[in-house]
Amino acid sequence: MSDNQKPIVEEREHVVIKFAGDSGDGMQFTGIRFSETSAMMGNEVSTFPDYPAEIRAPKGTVGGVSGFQIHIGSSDVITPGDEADVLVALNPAALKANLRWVKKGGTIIVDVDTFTPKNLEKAGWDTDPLHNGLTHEHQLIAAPITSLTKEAVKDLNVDHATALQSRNMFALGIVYWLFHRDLKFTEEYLEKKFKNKHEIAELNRLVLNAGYNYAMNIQLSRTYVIKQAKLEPGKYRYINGNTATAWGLLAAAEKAGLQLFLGSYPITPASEILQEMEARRDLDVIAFQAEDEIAGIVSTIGASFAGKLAATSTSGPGLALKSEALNLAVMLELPIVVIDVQRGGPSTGLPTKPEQSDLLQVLWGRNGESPIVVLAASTPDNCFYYAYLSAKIALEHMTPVVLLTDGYLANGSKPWKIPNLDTLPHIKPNIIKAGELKEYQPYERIPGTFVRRWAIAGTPGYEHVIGGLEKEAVTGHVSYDPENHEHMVIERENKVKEVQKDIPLLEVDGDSEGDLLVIGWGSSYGHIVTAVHELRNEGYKVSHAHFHFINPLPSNTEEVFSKFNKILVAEMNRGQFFRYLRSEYPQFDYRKHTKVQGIPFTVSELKEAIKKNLED
Amino acid sequence: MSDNQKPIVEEREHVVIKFAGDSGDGMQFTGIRFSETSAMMGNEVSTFPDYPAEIRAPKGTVGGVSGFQIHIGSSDVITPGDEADVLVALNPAALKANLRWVKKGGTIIVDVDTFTPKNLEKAGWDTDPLHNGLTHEHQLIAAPITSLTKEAVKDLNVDHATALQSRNMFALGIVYWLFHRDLKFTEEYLEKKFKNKHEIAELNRLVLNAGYNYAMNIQLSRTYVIKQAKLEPGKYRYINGNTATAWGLLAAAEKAGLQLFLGSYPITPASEILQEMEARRDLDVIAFQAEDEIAGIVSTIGASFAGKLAATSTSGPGLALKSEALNLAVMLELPIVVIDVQRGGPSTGLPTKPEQSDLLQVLWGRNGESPIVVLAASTPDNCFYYAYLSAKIALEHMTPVVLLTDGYLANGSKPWKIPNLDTLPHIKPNIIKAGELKEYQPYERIPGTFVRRWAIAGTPGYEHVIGGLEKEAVTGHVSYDPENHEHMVIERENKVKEVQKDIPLLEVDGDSEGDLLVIGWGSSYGHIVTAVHELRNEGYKVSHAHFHFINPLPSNTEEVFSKFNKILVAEMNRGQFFRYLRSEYPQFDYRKHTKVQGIPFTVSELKEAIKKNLED
Amino acid sequence: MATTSNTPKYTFKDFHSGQQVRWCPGCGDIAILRAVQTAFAKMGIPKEKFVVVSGIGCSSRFPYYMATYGIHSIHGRAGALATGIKLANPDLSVWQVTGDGDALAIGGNHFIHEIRRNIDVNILLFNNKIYGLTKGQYSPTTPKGFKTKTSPYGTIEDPFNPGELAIGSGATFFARSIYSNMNLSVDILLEAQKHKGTSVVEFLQTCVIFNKNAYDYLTKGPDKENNFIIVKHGEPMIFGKNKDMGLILDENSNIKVVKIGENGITEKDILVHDAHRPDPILHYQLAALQHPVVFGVIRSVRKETYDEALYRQIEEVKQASKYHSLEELLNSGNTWEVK
Amino acid sequence: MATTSNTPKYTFKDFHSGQQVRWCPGCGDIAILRAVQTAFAKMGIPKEKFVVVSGIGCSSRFPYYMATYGIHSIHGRAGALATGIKLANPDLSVWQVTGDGDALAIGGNHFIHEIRRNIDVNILLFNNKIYGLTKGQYSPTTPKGFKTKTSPYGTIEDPFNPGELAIGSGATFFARSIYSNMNLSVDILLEAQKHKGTSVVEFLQTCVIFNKNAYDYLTKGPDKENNFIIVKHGEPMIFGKNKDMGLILDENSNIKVVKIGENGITEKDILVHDAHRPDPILHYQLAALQHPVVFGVIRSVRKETYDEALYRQIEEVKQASKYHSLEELLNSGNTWEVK
Ligand SMILES: Cc1ncc(C[n+]2csc(CCOP(=O)(O)OP(=O)(O)O)c2C)c(N)n1
Ligand SMILES: Cc1ncc(C[n+]2csc(CCOP(=O)(O)OP(=O)(O)O)c2C)c(N)n1
Ligand code: SF4
Ligand code: SF4
Ligand SMILES: [Mg+2]
Ligand SMILES: [Mg+2]
Repeated sequence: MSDNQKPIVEEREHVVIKFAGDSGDGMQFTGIRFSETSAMMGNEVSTFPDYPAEIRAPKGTVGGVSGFQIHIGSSDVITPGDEADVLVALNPAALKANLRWVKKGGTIIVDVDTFTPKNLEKAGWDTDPLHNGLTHEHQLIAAPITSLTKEAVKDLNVDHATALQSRNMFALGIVYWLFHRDLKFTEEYLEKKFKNKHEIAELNRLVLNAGYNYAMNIQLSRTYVIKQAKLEPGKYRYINGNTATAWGLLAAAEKAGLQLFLGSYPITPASEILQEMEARRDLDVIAFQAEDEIAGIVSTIGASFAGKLAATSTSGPGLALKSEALNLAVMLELPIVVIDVQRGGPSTGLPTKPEQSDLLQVLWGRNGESPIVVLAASTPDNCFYYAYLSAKIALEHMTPVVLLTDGYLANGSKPWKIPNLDTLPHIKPNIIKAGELKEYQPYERIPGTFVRRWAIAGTPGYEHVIGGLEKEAVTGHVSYDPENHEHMVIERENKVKEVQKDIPLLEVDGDSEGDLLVIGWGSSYGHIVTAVHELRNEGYKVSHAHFHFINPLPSNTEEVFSKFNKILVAEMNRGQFFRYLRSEYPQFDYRKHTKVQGIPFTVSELKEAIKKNLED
Repeated sequence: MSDNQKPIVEEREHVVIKFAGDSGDGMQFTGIRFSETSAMMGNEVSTFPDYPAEIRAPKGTVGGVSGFQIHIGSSDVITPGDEADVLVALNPAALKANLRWVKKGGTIIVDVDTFTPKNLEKAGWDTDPLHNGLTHEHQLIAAPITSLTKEAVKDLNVDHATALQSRNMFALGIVYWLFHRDLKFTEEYLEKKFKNKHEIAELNRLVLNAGYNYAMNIQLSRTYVIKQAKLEPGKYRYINGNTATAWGLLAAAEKAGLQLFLGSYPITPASEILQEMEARRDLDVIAFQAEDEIAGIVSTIGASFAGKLAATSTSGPGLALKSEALNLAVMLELPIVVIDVQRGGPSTGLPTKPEQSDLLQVLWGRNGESPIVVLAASTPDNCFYYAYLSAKIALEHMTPVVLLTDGYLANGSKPWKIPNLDTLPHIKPNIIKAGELKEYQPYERIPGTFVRRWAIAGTPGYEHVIGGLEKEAVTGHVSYDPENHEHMVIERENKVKEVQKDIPLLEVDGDSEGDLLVIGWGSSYGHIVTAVHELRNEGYKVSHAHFHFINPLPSNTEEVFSKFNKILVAEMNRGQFFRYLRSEYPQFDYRKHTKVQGIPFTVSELKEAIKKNLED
Repeated sequence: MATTSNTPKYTFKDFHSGQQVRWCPGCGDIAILRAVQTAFAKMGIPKEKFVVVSGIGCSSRFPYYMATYGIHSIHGRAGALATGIKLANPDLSVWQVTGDGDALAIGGNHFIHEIRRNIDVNILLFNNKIYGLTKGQYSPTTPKGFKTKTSPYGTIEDPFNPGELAIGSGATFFARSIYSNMNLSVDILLEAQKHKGTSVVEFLQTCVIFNKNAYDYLTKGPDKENNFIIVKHGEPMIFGKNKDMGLILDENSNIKVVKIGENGITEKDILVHDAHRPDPILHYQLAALQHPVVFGVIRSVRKETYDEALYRQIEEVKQASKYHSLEELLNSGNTWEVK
Repeated sequence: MATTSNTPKYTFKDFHSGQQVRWCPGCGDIAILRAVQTAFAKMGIPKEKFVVVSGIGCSSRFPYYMATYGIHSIHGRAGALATGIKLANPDLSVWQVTGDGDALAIGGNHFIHEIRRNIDVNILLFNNKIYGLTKGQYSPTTPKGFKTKTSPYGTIEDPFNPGELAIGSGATFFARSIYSNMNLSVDILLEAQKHKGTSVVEFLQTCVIFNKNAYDYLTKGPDKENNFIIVKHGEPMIFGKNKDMGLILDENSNIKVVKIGENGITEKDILVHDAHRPDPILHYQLAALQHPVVFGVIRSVRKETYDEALYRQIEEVKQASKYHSLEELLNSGNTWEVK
């Protein structure tokens, strides 16, 4: 650190910051404050929290570290970033867990007070890293955060423990100074949040400012400014994937003129969807916490029969349990939406980590020929849109629809331009009103779409019984007739195929022909886009197409593929979409890049993989 | 019918006979007697029963008809046959239901007493078929079976209803005469079966002889002799697929030196496996009827942990329910055998009808990357062998194995040469005995096979805990480490791949290269073999390969395929194996012939399909 | 649910679906079907408001024969289905038909939770003590020692008593009838409909094929009336072919059968049935009684139902809420303008 | 299972697995772990005979901390797993650790069937009245009106009482303890082990994060001893910080709290606890009691277990059987020779 010198102000397009500390240190809270301030100051932002699997993992150990990563920039911020420019580590364990992810030359802020021999041992450091070369590669800010925090609040009447709980605010203050951020947004937030606990608000405010002032005083060698992003004008808010999913369903219910029903059982990382829906009694939502996943989906089927927009939410193990009943919905041809927030498998696997390994289960994990519609969201905010579309397709095509998201989307958040509900596509559920028809035939299909009509229980004149046995075409009576069975199997298949007409074409990002097309689906979107853009900037010829519609596939898929020599499918599993595509269009030269580590791709590994495939 | 003339005695290689009547008419019993007599007289036999879906479907209606079809011949009897040479129809409904399946020129035997206007109406005949051209195309034997049966037993002291219950014996007598069969086997059987009900034995014997004599007296224009088959010498018995499956597991337990455990829940068409196991308390089997399918498989996992050869049996909907727990077994790497007796889907579908549509569910219907071993039996009797092999692979490779059969195999039966247990391959479960190792590491793998060792609960010194969370390699401790996860995912995959070394190569029936290779798996075996043989006899160049090992595929699969221009996959679904093969080896020109009607292929439709594919 | 005054007048025939009944001749299900159709006709509820759901089993074919809305679903799940329908539209009259296997084996969990939550659904449990549809395996109500297809040497487990299980799960209504008593069945069905909350009605139902003698002691022979009692709220618990037997509580609080006129016992000593007492102990004992078997409405107490509470809470929350539209929700919290 | 005389002498430390305990500091699970380890050490059973299984939940991490055989399985299925292990090898001492969500929400069906069958397994139900692991949603034992992550306006359903549900399912053993009472817990665990048949032990367990005040009335404050009673077989049911309160049955056969010395009540009037009486009524009432909460072994009656019956039947059938080997079976029935 050089004295008596104005710091260099680096102008940057992108910066990645990671806050890390013990689970109890408030890192999530800190991270969200920083993200909000940045968004409000006009940056693009993408974030990702990273919790330990235990509720309260042992303090001071690497297993107990909780982190929050934020990527801010002026454009193209679609991933939370690979490596951090700035790491805040509130104890030795946090440093241990995250050091390998800090860029060479990046800034590391530590609470030097916590680097006691005992803590170093708990964290698994053999020697004190602060005295051991860290400063050669990084800008180290070894701040006595604990003691300065105590100092800052000594005039307030708060106990020791409470005072120390605001250490995160000190760190945040340092970072705000480092990035030329305005404190006002956070101060306003604190005031609102603690409006009945004035003392706490004041405490946090004092410590925040102490951190800020500290940073100003120690005369850092380098600070950063990030240009404002060119965001579409409008009103923005933060949203994470689970909330966006829930709200997408709310929007669909409103646009379809139906009440929303959700029948679910809690499971990580999908629980927040149920939680949000339970809270939405204020908007007339019927949310039902069932005794298990089976009751979750079966009650959903019941609600659909009774005329609701009915949905259920879960993760992989829960989806496995729901398969028998999902198949019933296929047979009944009732509209339901199933949200699968994927996590690491098999079995209980890595319950808090993202993975894309439920794809084949969703496509084919049911007895018999059981076609359903499958969609996949790709960013936290577009969960809103794809949840909305899932509901639209279910209601208009009388079919179950599964929407795939994952733990990465569910917990990640993005600034989101609040949509105007009027601009969303119309939803016309296929309901048949009392009196419209002389005679109702439950399995009569509308020509051209294969869709049957929905006579809601309670409608006079359309009394009818449906069930899981094979049904005679048109009448829906039980039928064991061989030809009828085959006919119905094909009609159910055709009905799902027809959905193709309602979904957008596959778009190519980059040249629409060339040597290599990178294919992705789901949450890897941001990483792939970034990798491909960077490579194109570096002069490589590579394009990208991202699938949001898994079944049916967009109608131009084959045509798009045919313009490329090689197709590289990148996914966070062992090649499930790769297998599916190859079974659909075997004629192309597919390659795969896979990763099953419970963590997202990094941009750099993707770039490597792409370059390698361009070469051979 | 020509008078005063000896009947023509037709010498035949093959004849197909179908017995049909009301559910209560004893058609299954009759069919089995005829089959047994034929087998004992030296013919090859293949049979298939065909029940109504209801327990007691309404009498006299087409829905209530119960049938039993038998194919006898001197060689190559591997299907129950497409069309019948002889149909026995005990009432108008039975005729109505089966007439379309009788060969032109075949013989039809009816109980003319039942052709009353009321019965004709119930059966849905507009006019009486007996007076309506039936004799132009067929040899009609319009026997007054009801009245002659009454007449035959009038000296016995039995009531009307009991007397009429033996009408089936009258019909059987006619057929015995028609085929030059010996009555003695059936008479002996009756004596043994009714040894405490002498009256009933006598009743049946009288009626059987009355039918036989009746046929002799009416001087039929044509009778049949079938040459003796050239069966391998040995001791034979009848066996159906479900019994064979159960016994295959019994044999495996014996050869592995382990007790057998079965945890199941009844479901059509798999219930008989559980029933057989419950009866086998006499052979030390622990059979447990659980409260549902989930408890069925989970108790099986428990029994495996406690050191049993543990299995569970079910059908498609039950398999769907088991998927979450099957995935646990994948993660625990414990040996279990899962029997899936497939039936028509989706959902409850066609519960009594065969279909091959659980293939993809079995391969991929679980969350996460969850590889398991999958086998498929192809004839009622080889269910024994494949059940045996399933257990062997499970025990030796520490993996769940799913054996696919279906309703057609389960209920169909074949004469079966009783195996000498000594000649079955050895089974060496991977158990580690007390004292063998200093320290037991549950997830240490044996080099070369990736198999972990099995320390059975109760063994001193190897206490350990396993679970559904991802585990650290070697130690098995819970691990959230990214690289470890990927490592374990790949090790589980490799372990299953290694099974390939223990399974036989794919064999080609016919030339090992050529224009067209027909591919099948499971119960379509007999029909495909027959179709391909007939075509080859007719001069077509076509070969056949049948898969009994679905995952992993035999190691020479790609090589075998590469010798043919076209590959026709025939299966009773919408192309699931086709999809799987294409996703594995996309380079070949696959075609498909599918049927989803809840009934097997016919040889003639297969021949059509093959010829068509040979042409284009 | 609404019973409007201008509901058409029905007879049981109005509830025939026209589908051919596929149960075995003599099956108890047939008689219960008639009882249900008869009762439905008397309820004053418009036909389209009835929803009849079931799982899988012989008994679960029931919805096909009813000219109402209905779903024949999957094995064991009727309870969850009924729950979803009732919560989605409390104005519907929801009837769940289920067998002893469907409700108590695979469906046991939904059964106890539905009862605990007190969902306003009517559960008709057809107890033939066997799996009929799959051709004769034992069920969770099969008596210990009974030989069936899956217990060729006799079962080795004691059965559930559905009444005990239901009350142990918090049942507000439990009644028992038998297929052979049409009047009793109709009366109980009408009571079940009137009861707000989960009504559990156990029907003893004969399976003539796989368990045909199960209920002979209740339906055949000169002494059959000594083997059961029909209880009525407010009336003394007297029974027997001579109406001279009664129930009392002994010194250990156990139910005891006594003879009126013997040992100084008079009618006054006989327990009077109180179906409405909130504490369930005596109802539990009556439901558990093996001899005599107790028929009639054993327990019927009023408690807020889940569906009532749900809609009450939705209303309360809406009143108190900050947001009154989705738009307001979307725009709530921290937002900012980009220009 | 065999308790051999030359079993090593253990201390609770012998049952430490060495894995780091990952529950929150102060979590009730930690105390129960210690109680279980202490009790195991006293049972005289060789270590390798213990199998500890669980489902999923905070409590279900239990097996990892035990130096025995064990499986941490999937959510709700511990009961079926324990059943399979015990049937496969009755010589093992099988312990099932399960939460209120694991046992009574998703696992409800296995729970009631395991109890009905009387499998000789020890079920330790850790009741914190919340889903801990998934961070604070309500469970089937959460009191009505309680606010949680999934009931932001308060739940609208009455909870199960695990004791009532267990006894309604036919339980032969039910006991209750609380995490904070180590001696009581150890005593009950020893009793559970001795009991042949399903032993259901409900542990009131505090979740310091999501439901921290649930049991304050039983563990804190000067009057806490007025809020619970510890019953012992053969002893009068007396409790209270002054040992002057007792339980009697009132004229309606309901349990009533009385004060000794008031209204002429003496110690003699107080009910004496009989854990072994076969009929479950009084046990049911004790288990159901809200005030005082009843701790101790409430019910313990001997009945043939499923595993005993299974092995008994296997022996009987083997004795009587026509076949004594697989070979004989294969060659039974109609066979014929082809030459
Ligand atoms: C998931 C699943 N498991 C098993 C079955 C097979 N099955 C159908 S009905 C039934 C039991 C029927 O018994 P119950 O509910 O008592 O009805 P009943 O036929 O006696 O009226 C079983 C085991 C099934 N259809 N689905
Ligand atoms: C099939 C399935 N559904 C849901 C979950 C999510 N889940 C894990 S534990 C749990 C509840 C835990 O509650 P409880 O059994 O009371 O245990 P506690 O954490 O309170 O000890 C839930 C819902 C899961 N892991 N698997
Ligand atoms: S099998 Fe039994 S329950 Fe089923 S329809 Fe026949 S008599 Fe009724
Ligand atoms: S969350 Fe609750 S139950 Fe789970 S470990 Fe923490 S205190 Fe215990
Ligand atoms: Mg039944
Ligand atoms: Mg809990």
